[in-house]
Amino acid sequence: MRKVVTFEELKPLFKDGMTLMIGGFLANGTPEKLIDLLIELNVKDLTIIANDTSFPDRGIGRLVVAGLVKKVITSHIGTNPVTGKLMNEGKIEVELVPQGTLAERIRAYGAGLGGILTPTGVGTMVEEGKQKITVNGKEYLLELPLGADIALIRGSIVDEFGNIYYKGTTRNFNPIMALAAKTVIVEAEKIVKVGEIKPEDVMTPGVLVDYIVKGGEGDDN
Amino acid sequence: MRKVVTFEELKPLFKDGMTLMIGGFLANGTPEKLIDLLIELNVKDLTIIANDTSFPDRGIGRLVVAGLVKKVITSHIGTNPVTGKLMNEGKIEVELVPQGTLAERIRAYGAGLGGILTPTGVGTMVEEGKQKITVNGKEYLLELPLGADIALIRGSIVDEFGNIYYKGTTRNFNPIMALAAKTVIVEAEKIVKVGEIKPEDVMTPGVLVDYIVKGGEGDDN
Amino acid sequence: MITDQELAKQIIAKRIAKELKDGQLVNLGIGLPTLVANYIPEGVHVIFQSENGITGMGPMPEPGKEDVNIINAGGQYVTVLPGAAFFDSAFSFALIRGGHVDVTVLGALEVDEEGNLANWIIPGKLVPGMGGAMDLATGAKRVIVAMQHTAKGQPKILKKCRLPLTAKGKVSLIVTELAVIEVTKEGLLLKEIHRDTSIEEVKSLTEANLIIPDDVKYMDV
Amino acid sequence: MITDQELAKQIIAKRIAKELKDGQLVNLGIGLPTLVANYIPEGVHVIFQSENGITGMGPMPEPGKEDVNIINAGGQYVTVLPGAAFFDSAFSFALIRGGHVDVTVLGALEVDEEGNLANWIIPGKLVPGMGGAMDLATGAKRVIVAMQHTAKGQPKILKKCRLPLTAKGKVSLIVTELAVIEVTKEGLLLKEIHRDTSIEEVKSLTEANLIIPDDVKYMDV
Repeated sequence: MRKVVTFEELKPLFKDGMTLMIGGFLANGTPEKLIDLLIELNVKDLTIIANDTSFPDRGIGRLVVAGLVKKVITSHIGTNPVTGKLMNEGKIEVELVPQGTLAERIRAYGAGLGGILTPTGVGTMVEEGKQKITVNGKEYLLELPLGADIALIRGSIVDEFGNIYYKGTTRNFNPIMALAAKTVIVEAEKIVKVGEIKPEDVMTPGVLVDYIVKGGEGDDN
Repeated sequence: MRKVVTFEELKPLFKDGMTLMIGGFLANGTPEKLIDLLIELNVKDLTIIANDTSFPDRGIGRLVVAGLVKKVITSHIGTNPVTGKLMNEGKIEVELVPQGTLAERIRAYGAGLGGILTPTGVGTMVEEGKQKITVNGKEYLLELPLGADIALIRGSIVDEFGNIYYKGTTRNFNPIMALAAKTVIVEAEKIVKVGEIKPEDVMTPGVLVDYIVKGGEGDDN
Repeated sequence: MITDQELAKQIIAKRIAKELKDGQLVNLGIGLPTLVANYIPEGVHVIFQSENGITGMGPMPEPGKEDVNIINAGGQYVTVLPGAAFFDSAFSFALIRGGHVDVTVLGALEVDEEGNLANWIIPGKLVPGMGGAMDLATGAKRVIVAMQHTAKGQPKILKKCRLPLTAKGKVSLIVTELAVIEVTKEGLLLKEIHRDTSIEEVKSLTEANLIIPDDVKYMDV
Repeated sequence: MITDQELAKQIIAKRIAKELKDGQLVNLGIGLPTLVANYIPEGVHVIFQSENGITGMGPMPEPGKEDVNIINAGGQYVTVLPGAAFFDSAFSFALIRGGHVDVTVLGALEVDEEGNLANWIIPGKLVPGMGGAMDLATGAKRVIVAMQHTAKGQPKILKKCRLPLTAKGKVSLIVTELAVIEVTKEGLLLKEIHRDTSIEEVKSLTEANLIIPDDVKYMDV
């Protein structure tokens, strides 16, 4: 039941070819030290599920630049020209998903749903290959759940049981990713004793968290 | 943009035959003074969407006893014998929905989804009349969104813009109902100035709230 | 035979408590299952969920120390332990349906050879509604049925459930005051019996076929 | 013709700002739409959403006063105003897809007579991804396109979009530096033109058919 571990202890968890969810929105709320770890481990052929591929020198962007990524499932790659370049060279596969659909697909997996019907993407390229279902005369796309082997998330304040509080906009995809992976690792800006976060203030219950590591603070998170 | 109003000012909103969502779980987190108002107004033929019909002398149970309810869409009526009695007499229609499905249907409406696929209810009476969809070899029921004319919810601390903080287990269905009705009225245990609730602590953003009334406190909420 | 009802319930609760493992998230149904909390072995720390929105539920408060904002799914005031979290109903059932609850203990009217469960309705007689039971039975990783072996002398473990189902093929283990029975692909496997009964008596009080291995043990209660 | 790019953008932003009404929840896309925030008329209080998880977004912070935990959807540090709320991505897009956002202002590569919008991809050239644009265009109550009338002299308001769509038939209003055009069932209705252009010039720079009523007004900017 000891959840607070060292980065060293996490190393055996990562294997080539894994599917990872990584929290953050343009690196805001992304666990940078866990990214460091992946780069150090040089795990390859990763499939990354994340809102975006960030910038070349920050967050998920660094994994792309390091050549560790085989595929990204994401809503946006525009801020990281390396992703676009590798895609054009056929070196990385990019599956673009509307941001709200990405969030719902991750949540659906975490919530045990078989899928959700969304109006987003109807009449666009996004509908290709997807089942269309009409409800009350309106067309929807059936979008399927999205899960991962490991979710790497970042919390601002994390207690030793894994209860998480996120500051500001660092919350973004982190809470839903904590629901949607077999193993959940949180990088904490600050680790506190159990009981220091009010039960009302817990944004991700510790029952979802497997491991806690101490990250950096602020902008270098 | 003035949202804090008197109960008197709310009166014109309610009409016979309306569909109301009412927050709370066995009356915990139910806006009792808004229930008083409905009873005073004697609005009839209401369709009520709520987790349960509470107890005869509390919360939604009082509406049932007062004979204002034509139909309930709910997960549980066992704690209120009056609901069962009226149902057996053909005086009230009861649509029973698994609790998790009820929550997802309300959320789906609020989130603009056309429906969700759930494994809950497959192979039971609940699947009657519903579309079954197979995803990756597993059967799911397509459950449809559930919305209302008015949502009556209860907040522990509410600022004058309508941002809501819920204490303890009073949160339950309140946040999702705030997403799923044309008009949202919150009964506040305590009303505070804008800015007094930290943005991180807001559990229902004020943009979803139309009216705020001052309720009672504690157990008499 | 064990005729003392209270003793029977105690045996069941005590035996089920031994199934729980350190760190598990556990949801106990209303009634008999709730008693399991009284018998958790020393050194085992499980986290109790209440589907109205708690992880980390504690025991009942001392009289006079109730917090009116905190109830359990049965409507009783409860406490929360350090490390607890509150959340809304949609999230609570995301935990349940999404397989994040390790064990749920549910009462039953009937169970059968295929692991089917009936516990929410006796048509024409008792229609309390399913509450969260269908989601719990469908979504929890392990479903343990806690019930007395017979009702008014009639078997409750049947070849095939006659009452409407709560969930199809989801029960893992049946614990009564007389026996511990595992649901396997081959059928119901008798694992243990109480010292005050015999295999023959258990068979005579069970409608379903029981697979009787050579090493049926005595229940350790 | 208005050849000064900066002036063009200013005109567009200024004119769109006049469309916003007190109390509305508004989401401004990245780039040109962001400028709208600078021209909100006095006495009008709108609430800005940022899809990475804010309602109540404020202006950019003064240099040195950045909070590293608060960014907007463009990745820039922003402030929040009193009454703001933070939330996760699933909730943010529940607001967007669920019709809780009153107005979204989006840039465009092309729009057409049916209110179709293309703004997320130029196949083979530019593949940034749709980010939140598809959900915003699909879910917001009112979609206003903010764009310069032409690109390198070529019309962007077409009979039919040639680029892959972002959303089908969702645009309500098109505002360029030359004209304000409403999307109606009958087609594109020219409502206003800038003083420095003429109806003839607008027609010549527009590929789509324009319905020209008798009372075309001058833009009030």
